[in-house]
Amino acid sequence: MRRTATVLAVVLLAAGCSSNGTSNSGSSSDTPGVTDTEITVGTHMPLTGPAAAGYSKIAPATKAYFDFVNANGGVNGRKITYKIMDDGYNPSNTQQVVRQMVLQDKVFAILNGLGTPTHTGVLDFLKTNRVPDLFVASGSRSWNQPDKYPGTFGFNPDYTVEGKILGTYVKETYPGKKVCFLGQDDDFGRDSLEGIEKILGSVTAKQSYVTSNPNVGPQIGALKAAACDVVMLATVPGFTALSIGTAAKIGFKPQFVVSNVGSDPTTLTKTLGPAAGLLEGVVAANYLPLANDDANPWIQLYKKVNSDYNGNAEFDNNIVYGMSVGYLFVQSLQAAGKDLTRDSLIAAVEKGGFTGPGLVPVRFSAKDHSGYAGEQLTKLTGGKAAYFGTAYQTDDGDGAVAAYTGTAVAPPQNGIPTAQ
Amino acid sequence: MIGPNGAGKTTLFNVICGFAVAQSGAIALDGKPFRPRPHHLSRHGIARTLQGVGQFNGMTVLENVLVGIRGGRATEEAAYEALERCGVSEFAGAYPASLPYAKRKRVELARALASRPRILMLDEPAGGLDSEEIDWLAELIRTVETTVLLVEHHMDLVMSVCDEILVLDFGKPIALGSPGEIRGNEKVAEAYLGTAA
Amino acid sequence: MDRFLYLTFDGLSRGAIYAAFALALVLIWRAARIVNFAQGAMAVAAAYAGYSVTNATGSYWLGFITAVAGGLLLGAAVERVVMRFVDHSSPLNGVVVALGLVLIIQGVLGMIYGNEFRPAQAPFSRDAFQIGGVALLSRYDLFVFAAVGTVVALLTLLFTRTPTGLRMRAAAFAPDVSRLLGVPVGGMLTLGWALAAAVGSLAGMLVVPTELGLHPNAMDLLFISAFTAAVLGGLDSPVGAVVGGLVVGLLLAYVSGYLGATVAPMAVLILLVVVLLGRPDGLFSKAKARTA
Amino acid sequence: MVSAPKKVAISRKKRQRISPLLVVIPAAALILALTYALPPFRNYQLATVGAYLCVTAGLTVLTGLNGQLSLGHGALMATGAYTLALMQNRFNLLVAGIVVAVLVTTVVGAVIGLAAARLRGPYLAGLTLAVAVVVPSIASTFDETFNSDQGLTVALEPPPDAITVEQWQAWVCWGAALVTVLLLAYLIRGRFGRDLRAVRDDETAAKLAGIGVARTQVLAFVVSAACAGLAGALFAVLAQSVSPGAFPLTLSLFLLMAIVIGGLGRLVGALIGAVLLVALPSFAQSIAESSGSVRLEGNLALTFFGVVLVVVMLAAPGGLTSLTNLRIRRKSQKGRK
Repeated sequence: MRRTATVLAVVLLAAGCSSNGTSNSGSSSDTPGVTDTEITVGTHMPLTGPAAAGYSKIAPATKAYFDFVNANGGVNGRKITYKIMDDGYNPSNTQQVVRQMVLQDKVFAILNGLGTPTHTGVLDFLKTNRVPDLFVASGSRSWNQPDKYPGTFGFNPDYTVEGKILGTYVKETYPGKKVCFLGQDDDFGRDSLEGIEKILGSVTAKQSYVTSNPNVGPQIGALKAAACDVVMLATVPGFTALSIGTAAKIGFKPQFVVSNVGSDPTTLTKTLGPAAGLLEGVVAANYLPLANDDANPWIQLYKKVNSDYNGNAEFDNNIVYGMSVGYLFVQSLQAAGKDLTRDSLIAAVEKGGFTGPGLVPVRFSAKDHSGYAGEQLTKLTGGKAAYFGTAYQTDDGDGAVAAYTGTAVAPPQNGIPTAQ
Repeated sequence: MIGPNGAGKTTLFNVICGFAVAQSGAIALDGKPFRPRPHHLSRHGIARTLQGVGQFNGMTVLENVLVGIRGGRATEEAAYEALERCGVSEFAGAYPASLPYAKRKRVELARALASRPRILMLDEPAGGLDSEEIDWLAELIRTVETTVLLVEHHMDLVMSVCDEILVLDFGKPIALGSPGEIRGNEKVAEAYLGTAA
Repeated sequence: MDRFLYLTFDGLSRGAIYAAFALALVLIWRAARIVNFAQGAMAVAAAYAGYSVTNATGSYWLGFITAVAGGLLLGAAVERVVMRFVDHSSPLNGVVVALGLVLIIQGVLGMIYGNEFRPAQAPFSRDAFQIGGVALLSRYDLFVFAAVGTVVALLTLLFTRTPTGLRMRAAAFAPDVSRLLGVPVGGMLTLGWALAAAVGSLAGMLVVPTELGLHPNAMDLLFISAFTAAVLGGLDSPVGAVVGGLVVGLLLAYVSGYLGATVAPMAVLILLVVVLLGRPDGLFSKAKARTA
Repeated sequence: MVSAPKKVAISRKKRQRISPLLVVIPAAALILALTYALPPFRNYQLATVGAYLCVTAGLTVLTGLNGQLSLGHGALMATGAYTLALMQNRFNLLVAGIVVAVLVTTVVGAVIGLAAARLRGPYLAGLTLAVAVVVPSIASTFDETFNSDQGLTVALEPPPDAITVEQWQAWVCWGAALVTVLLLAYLIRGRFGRDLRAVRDDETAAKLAGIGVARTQVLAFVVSAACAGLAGALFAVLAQSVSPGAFPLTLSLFLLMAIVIGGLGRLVGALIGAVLLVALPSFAQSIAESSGSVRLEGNLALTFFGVVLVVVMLAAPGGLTSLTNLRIRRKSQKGRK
C-alpha cells in the first residue's frame, strides 16, 4: 500500500505543478482568466447521458457566437475562450468540473451553467471564490438572491413568472373551463404550478411525472377521467411529446398550454415524427426570437453565425438561446470596460439596461438578479410556432401580469454589441 | 455406517448436522434431544467433512484450517498442529486448489481436527484416494482420540477401523454390529448385491 | 372500473415489452451464467442501425429486419470478440466487461448520431380502440403482443423440439460432458448470445416508439425494469421472465395511476423484497439441489 | 512429528505481515505533506479520492471477501449524505453529523443486509439495483424533507483562514478514509476476515466449520454500509450540497467497476479504484477537449473509459493489483479450472 501511495503522490504532484495563486482584486492584469489578449470563461452542460438531448447544442452555439466576435476583433482586443465541460447532469460531476475550471484552469467567470440541481451545488463555491456566475440556464428562483449570492445572475424567466403568464392567458381565453396540470416532479413543476394557481386558483386535477419513468399513460388517463378542457404542461420536451402523443392515443383532445422549457417545436416535431400533426394549436410561450422566423433580423444574424462558426448545425431554438446568451455576455463585457475585473463585470451587469434579442427586457439591477422579465405567447400552426398577442411581464410574487409594450430592437450592423 | 448408494447415509449425516429435517424419529446427544443449526455443531464438539472436498479456494491452507478453530483464540500453533497431524504443514502457505486431490482431503481433515471435536463425522473420506492414502487414513482414524462417525464405501477401511457398523438400505437400518458380525450378515450381502432373483 | 381496465391494458402492453427484454436476459443467463448488463446498449445500437435503414429506404419493415439481424450479429460479435476472453473465475469480471461495453457503445453512438432524441416510427397506429368510452388497446399494442408472443413460441419450439435447442441446453448445463458428446459448446454459446441479442433488439424496436425516441441511453430504464422482471420471475425461467415482465408492467401502471408516478420505484422495490424473501431464486425457481 | 517445532518456526516467520498502522501512519504523513504542496484543485481531487476510498474499501470487503454483489451502494451513500445534510443544517456540528450519518446508514444497511443474506448472485444484484433506483423516488415523495430533485444545500463553517477550503476538505476526507482503512485492515486480517472468505468460497463447509453464514453476511453488509454512509457524508461535505442526481445507478456501477479494476477483495485495490474514479474521467475529458469537436467531447471520454475497462479486464482479470503478484494468481487459477 505504501508503494501505491507513493505512486499516487507522484502522479498528483506531477499533475499539480501549475502555479498556485488566487488573488482576484485590483486591475485586470491580475484577474484570473483575463490577459491583454484573452478572456477565458467556462460552462457546465450535459453533453452525454439522457439529459443531453437538446441542451448539448446550447454551449456550442454560444461558443460559435464568441468565435464570430473573436474573428471581428474580440472585446476590447481580447478574444473569448469558452471552456465547455460535460457534467452529464450529475451534480457531483458539476462540482468536479466547476472546481477544475475555477481552481485549475482559472476561468474568469462561469457562464450559463445548466440545470437547477447541478448548479445549485456550486453556488456557495463560486461565491466563496468570488467568481461571477452569469446567466444560469434554468428558471429556478434560486439565482435571484443578490444578498446571498451577489455574483449569481439568472437568464430564463423563472417558472413562476411563466406560470402566471400562461395562467393569465388561460383565464382570459377559456373562462369557466376545467383546467388541469401535469408537471415534472421537482422545482420546475412546483414553481410553475404555483404561478398558475396564483392566477387561476386551484386547478381541477394535477398530476406529476418523474423522468425515470417514460410512461405517462396513467397520468394522462387520470386527466381524461377528470374531463379537463385545458391541460397545462410543465414538462421537458420529451415528456411534452409523450403527453400529447399519449393523450391522442386514448382519444383525449384538450387544449395544451406548454411551458417554454418543453415547447421547442423542432424537438417536438422530431420526437412525434409522423404524429406531429397533434401539435396543431398548442399554445406555449417564449421570450427570444423564434428559430423559424426568417424575417427576424436576429435570426438572420444567428443563422449566419451558425453557418460560419457552428458547422451549420440544425437551427433550432436551442441555438437561438445559446447565441443570445453569448450576445448578452459580450454586452456585459463591453459594459465592464477595458479594465476588466470580476468586480467591474458584476457592477456592469447590475447596472443593467441591456437591450438585445429578447422580447421583454432583462431586469438586472443591484436588487434583482433574475433574468428575462416575462414572455409572449406562441401558437403552433402547421408545425411552426408564431407569436401572437403582446408580451407580458410580471414578477414571481403577487405582482400583476402587465402587457409590455416596448419595441424590439434590431441587432447592430456588424452583429456585435458596442459599449452602451 | 455403510450401505449401498442411495441408502440415505449422507442424508442421515445431514439430518444430524441440521441441513435436513427428519420426518420422524429423534436425535439425542448426551441423552438430550439434539437438533442443532449447522453452524452450532462445533459448539457441541462435532466436526464433519464433506464428500469430495468442500474447500475455501480463496484462502491459504493455513487459513482454511484456522477457520475450523472456533471459540477462544484461533492460534496458528493449533492450526499447524492439525496440519502436522495430517502431514500437510509444508503446504500451509499454498492455495488448496493448487494441491493434488488427496492433499486437499487431508487439509479438510486437518480443518475438522483443528476444532478438537469429541465427535468427528467423516463422509466418504476415502473416496478417490489410492491405497497408500487409505492406509494413512486408517492409521489416523485409529489413532485419533475422538469418536469417529464414518460413512464409507471402502470396505477394507471400514472393517479395519470400525468398532461398530450400522448398515442402511433404503433409509432403514438393516444391521448393527461389529465388523465380524456384519461380514457374515446375509441381509447385508443381499442389500449390496441385490436379491438373487 | 373504467380506470382499472385502462390501467390494466396500459400495464400489459408495456409489460409485454419488459417480458421480451427480460427473456433476452434469461437466455444469456442460461447459456453463459452472465447477467448481460450490455443488453440495453446492444439493443440501442441495433435500433440505430434499423433507424438508419428506415431513413434511407423509407421502409419501417426493412429497418425492423435490419435491427433484429443487426442484434443477432452484434450478439455473436460480442461473444466472439470480447466475452469469450473474459476470465469467468469471478462472476464480476463478466459484469464489468459488459458495463465497459455499455460505455463504448453509448459513446460511439453518441459520436455518430449525437446525443439527441431521434423520433422513431411506429408501424401501426397507436390510437387506441375505444370500447364504451374506455381506451383499451391500439393496433400497435396488438402488434407488440403478437411479436412478443411469436418470440416466446419460437423460442419454446427451439428449445424443446429441435436438436439445436437441445444442444444449447446441454452445452449450458454441462459444457464438459457436452464437449465429449460432440456438441460444439463454443458455437452454442455464440448462438445463445446472438439469439438473446436479437430478442433484446426486437424488444428495443418495440419500446422505442412508445418512449421519448431513440437515444444512446434510451434502453437504460428498460434494462432496469426488465432486469427486475427477470429476477422476479427467476433468471433460469423463460416463463418467469414473461410473467415477471407483465407483473412489473402492471404494477408500474397501477401504482402510477392510483398513487402517483413518484412512488412507482418504491412499489417495485417492495414487490421484489416480498417475492425474493419468500422465494430467493424468483417466482419460478426450481427446487434446490441438496446442500451437502 | 519429530521435526514439527522447527517447521512451525520457519513457516511462521514467512507469514509475518506488516502491521496496518505501519502503512497508515506514513500514508497520513504523506497526505498531510501533499495537501500543503498541491494547488487547491488537486487538493479537491485528493479529497475526492479519500471520500471514494471509504466506500470502495467497504465495498471490496463485501463483494471481494464476502462475495455479495451490491449495486445499491450509491443509495447507501445517499443515505449518509442526506443524513449529514439534515443534521448539519439543524445543529451545525460536523463531527456529530458524520457520526450520525454513519449510524443511520448502518441501520439501513442492516435492513438491506438482512434481506440480502437470503439472496445469491444476480438476485442480490437485482434487489440492490431496485434500492439504487429508489433514491430519487424517495427524495420526491418526501420532498418537504429532502426537497425533491433539487436537493439540500449543506451549511459548513469555513475553515480557519490559514488553510484553503480544499485543503481542509482533504484533511477531513483522508482522516476518515485512513481510519476506515485501518479499522477494515484489522477487521479482515483476523477471524472475521477468514469467516467472510470462508462463506464466499463454500457456504456449506463454512457452516460445518462453525460459521454463522447469514450472520456473517449481514455483518459484512453492515460494515460496508457504514463505510458507504461515511463516504456519502464526506461527499456532502465536499459538494456542500446533496441531491438524488449525485447518486444515480451509474455511481453504484462505477464503484463496482473501480474495485474490480483495482483488484477485488484488497484494500490496495480499493485505493487504486478510488484514484481511477477521479483520475480517469478527468484524464478522458482532457483527451476529449483536445479533440475539439463538441459532438465528440463527452462521448470520446465515455468510449475511452469503456475501452480501459474492457482492456484491463481482459489483460488482468484479477484487477490491477494482481499484476504485482501474477505468480500466485496464476497458480491458484490453474487449480481452480
